[in-house]
Amino acid sequence: MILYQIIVLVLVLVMIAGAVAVVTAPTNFSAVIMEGVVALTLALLFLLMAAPDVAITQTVIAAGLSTAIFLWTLRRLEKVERKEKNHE
Amino acid sequence: MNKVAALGVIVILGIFIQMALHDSNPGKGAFPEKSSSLVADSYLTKSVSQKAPAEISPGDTKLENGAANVVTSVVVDYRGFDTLGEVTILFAVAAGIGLFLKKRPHFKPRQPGTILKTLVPLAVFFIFITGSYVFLHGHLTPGGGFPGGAMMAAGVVLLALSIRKSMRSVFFKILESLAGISFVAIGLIGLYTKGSFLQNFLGAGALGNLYSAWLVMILYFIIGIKVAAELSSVIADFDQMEEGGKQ
Amino acid sequence: MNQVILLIAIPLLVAFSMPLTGKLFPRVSKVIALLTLLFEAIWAGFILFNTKGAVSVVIGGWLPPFGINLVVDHLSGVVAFVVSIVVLFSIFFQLSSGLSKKPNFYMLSLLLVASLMGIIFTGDLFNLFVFFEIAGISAYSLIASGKNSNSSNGALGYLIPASVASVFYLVGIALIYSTLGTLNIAQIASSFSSVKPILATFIAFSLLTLVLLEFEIVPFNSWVPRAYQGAPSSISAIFSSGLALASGYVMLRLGVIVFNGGQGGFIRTGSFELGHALFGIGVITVIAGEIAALAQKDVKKMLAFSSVGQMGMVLVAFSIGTHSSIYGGIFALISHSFAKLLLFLTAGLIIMKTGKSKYTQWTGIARCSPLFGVLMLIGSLGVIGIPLFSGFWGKFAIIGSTVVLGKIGFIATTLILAASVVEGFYFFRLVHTMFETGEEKVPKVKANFAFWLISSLLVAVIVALGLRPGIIDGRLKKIPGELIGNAESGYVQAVNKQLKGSKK
Amino acid sequence: MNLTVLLYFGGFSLILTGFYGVLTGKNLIRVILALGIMEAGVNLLLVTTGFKPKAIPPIIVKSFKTLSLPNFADPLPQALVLTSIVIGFGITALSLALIVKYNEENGTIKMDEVENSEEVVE
Repeated sequence: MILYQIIVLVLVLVMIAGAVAVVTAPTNFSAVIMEGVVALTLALLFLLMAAPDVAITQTVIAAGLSTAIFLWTLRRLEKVERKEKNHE
Repeated sequence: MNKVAALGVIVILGIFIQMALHDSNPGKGAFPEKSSSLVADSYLTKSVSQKAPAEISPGDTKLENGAANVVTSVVVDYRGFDTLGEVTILFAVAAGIGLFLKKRPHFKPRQPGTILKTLVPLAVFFIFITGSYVFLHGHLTPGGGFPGGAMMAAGVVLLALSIRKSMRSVFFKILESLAGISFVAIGLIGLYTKGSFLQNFLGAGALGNLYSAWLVMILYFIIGIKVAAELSSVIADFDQMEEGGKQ
Repeated sequence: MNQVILLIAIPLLVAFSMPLTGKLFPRVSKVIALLTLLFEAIWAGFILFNTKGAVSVVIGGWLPPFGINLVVDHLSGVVAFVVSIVVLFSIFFQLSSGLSKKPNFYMLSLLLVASLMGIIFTGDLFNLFVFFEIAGISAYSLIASGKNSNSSNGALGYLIPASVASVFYLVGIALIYSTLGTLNIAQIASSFSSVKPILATFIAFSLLTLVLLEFEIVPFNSWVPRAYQGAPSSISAIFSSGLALASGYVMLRLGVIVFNGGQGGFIRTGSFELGHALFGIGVITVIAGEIAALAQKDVKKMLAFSSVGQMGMVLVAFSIGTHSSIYGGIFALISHSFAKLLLFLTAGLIIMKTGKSKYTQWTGIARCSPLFGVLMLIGSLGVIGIPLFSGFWGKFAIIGSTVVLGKIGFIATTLILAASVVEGFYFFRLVHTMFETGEEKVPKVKANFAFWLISSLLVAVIVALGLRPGIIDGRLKKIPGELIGNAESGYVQAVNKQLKGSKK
Repeated sequence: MNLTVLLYFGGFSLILTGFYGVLTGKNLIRVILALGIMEAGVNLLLVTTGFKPKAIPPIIVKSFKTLSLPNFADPLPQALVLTSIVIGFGITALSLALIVKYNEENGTIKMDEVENSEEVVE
């Protein structure tokens, strides 16, 4: 039981650190990756909290698809920025 | 907003939350000693509208709801109306993106290599099988329509990334539409045969069997298809706008 | 009464089928959408006509605390009817105005009306959240569909605060569930007084943030001007008349029934007088809204800020919480819906035909086409609350109810009268400009049959309500009695009756 | 150590961190990410309301007497969180598409540059 509590404590701390990292990250890309880390940690936490349904959904949707469309958008925006620079 | 001011707002809010959670006044607090839930036990013992049986074991047939996964029974049956709203949200997102984003038709897809061309469809085939397994077994095991549908959508992403062909969102739209119509139609059948919207008109089946909890299974199948189609069509829209940058 | 679910199910069904029909016959699908909205209005009228008192309708066959229920009473019936008419008129205007939109536009308006009906009828807190989200997502997309360069700015400026507010709403739900163990509004209402007071205050604030944001109350209304300006005029009209009405309704429901237990008087949570806070916020909203409207040159923004001021007045009325103030608040909301709808549609048509969005550029428009000037005038009179027009009776009842309150009542009365003067000033400035003779020649503005039909109906309603409020009084007067009962409100009783009548 | 209190603390920390990000963020992508953090925090909070120490997942795999329930976790909050996760994804997808449109219209993904050009009354 002590081990369980320690694991939960560590996960919560990792998650909070990740959240702070998302807010303060230097680039958009690293912020998106940190968001993925937070989502995955949360999924682990859900698994430990006897909520396997939520854990699966969190992994697939919040950690997987969400991060994917963020990266998609970032690439799109970068391309536009690069194009604009070329024009100048 | 100024960083200091924002920090001030956060601190004040934090203090308010701390005071609210550790309120020492008499009354019910946020950390009840005994579980305060009025509803959870009835969900677990399947005794919402009938008396709880003395014992519940897999294989029981006389329960009001035959889903072994209680979360599923809450999502699809007891609170199925929320879930209808939920798929409506994804539908609205897909429709909204289609409404305000301009489509860019002219682009040249890059041709993939042979390895990708042969291996990715195989992988996607397995992803589809897993996804459909997850939502067909939603009433028995963890998972269900949403993650299952999202897995299938992930397969579509993989296809889109590797094959580099413009994705046809028409197919998804039709699938989405059919699934949505059948969801509401099932609700209306419940309304006119049993008296209330989305009511189970198929019986509960045996607890823990694959072919049980008919309504839950059918609805989760529909939800899975609908979520897969909606997410794929959202991704197709994103894919098109991404390609648009290249032209 | 079981059939009330059709108000939500049918637009959803039609919306789901529209990707099919929209691909095959785009024109027909738009007409189908319009017919669905017409059905909504008729059906809501039918429900309202048959309402005798509060009735709870279950969904899925599960009784209230376990399943989700819908509650039909006079309040929800009236609000649903008005909302359905507002959406019908706005979308009819959009469809007939010649600005063609994709089928998706009509699909999203169907989703918007379905979610507004859900917001109005649902008896479950989480379900309310889901419907608020559907309404929000349809609204953001509809705003972004606007042609001007502000539309995505307006949509994002609405999306971000609304999403933050909905996170806090979910915090409120989590705390309510861990404290009381239920999500049913009626059950929460009957046990909310046992929650610890500071916790109760926090819960009330976190739930109300989302509602007040949609209700355009200061300090949560920074989204209003941008969103209204960016959106197509028909959508601005739906916001100001439909969404604001629905969220005002939720405010009344949560405030009077849940946080006050239906006892009447100032809304309170535990020992904290929430009503005083809401009263104060309402007063600030009235002042800020009217001053901002006075400063605006852009007509749509001016109308938006005028809505903000009116909503503040309604909030003041609701927070007082007596019979006559609640009656006055509802009357003011309804008459404001009709008058603002007329103003937005007329202004939208003028902006569309002339391409000029500032009132200073409108010089002489009414010289060429005087009927538009008259329409704007009647709409303005309806909003300001001049006797013989619909807004009067609402303000009259609110002022009448504040008189008994002593000093606070004096502040409220002065404020509402002063706000009316300011409103009168900027509306007459607008109409006066329209009738001035300008140096430039202005093109004649022409409208089609659909517009004349809608506007004449709206004028008829505004004048009829002003001359004879008795038409709707019979039903409106029953509402406060249903909300404020001796021990329990009619709403809570209806749900409890259903529980007792069950076999369990 | 009380696990419930710890999890509440984690949930509220995430919400407040995200809120700080939303308040201070200029870059729209960062604001949406911060919103995602807030949503994650509230999801944790919701699951925590149904959490009991040593709980087992609410799936009936073997028989039990209804008078003495096994220590199941509360299924209702889990069902709500499922809904909430999907809604959060919907909001994210829509806002990203809006950001792309915003970028096309204004040539930037910063919020304040456009905001300054308009009178916004708080």
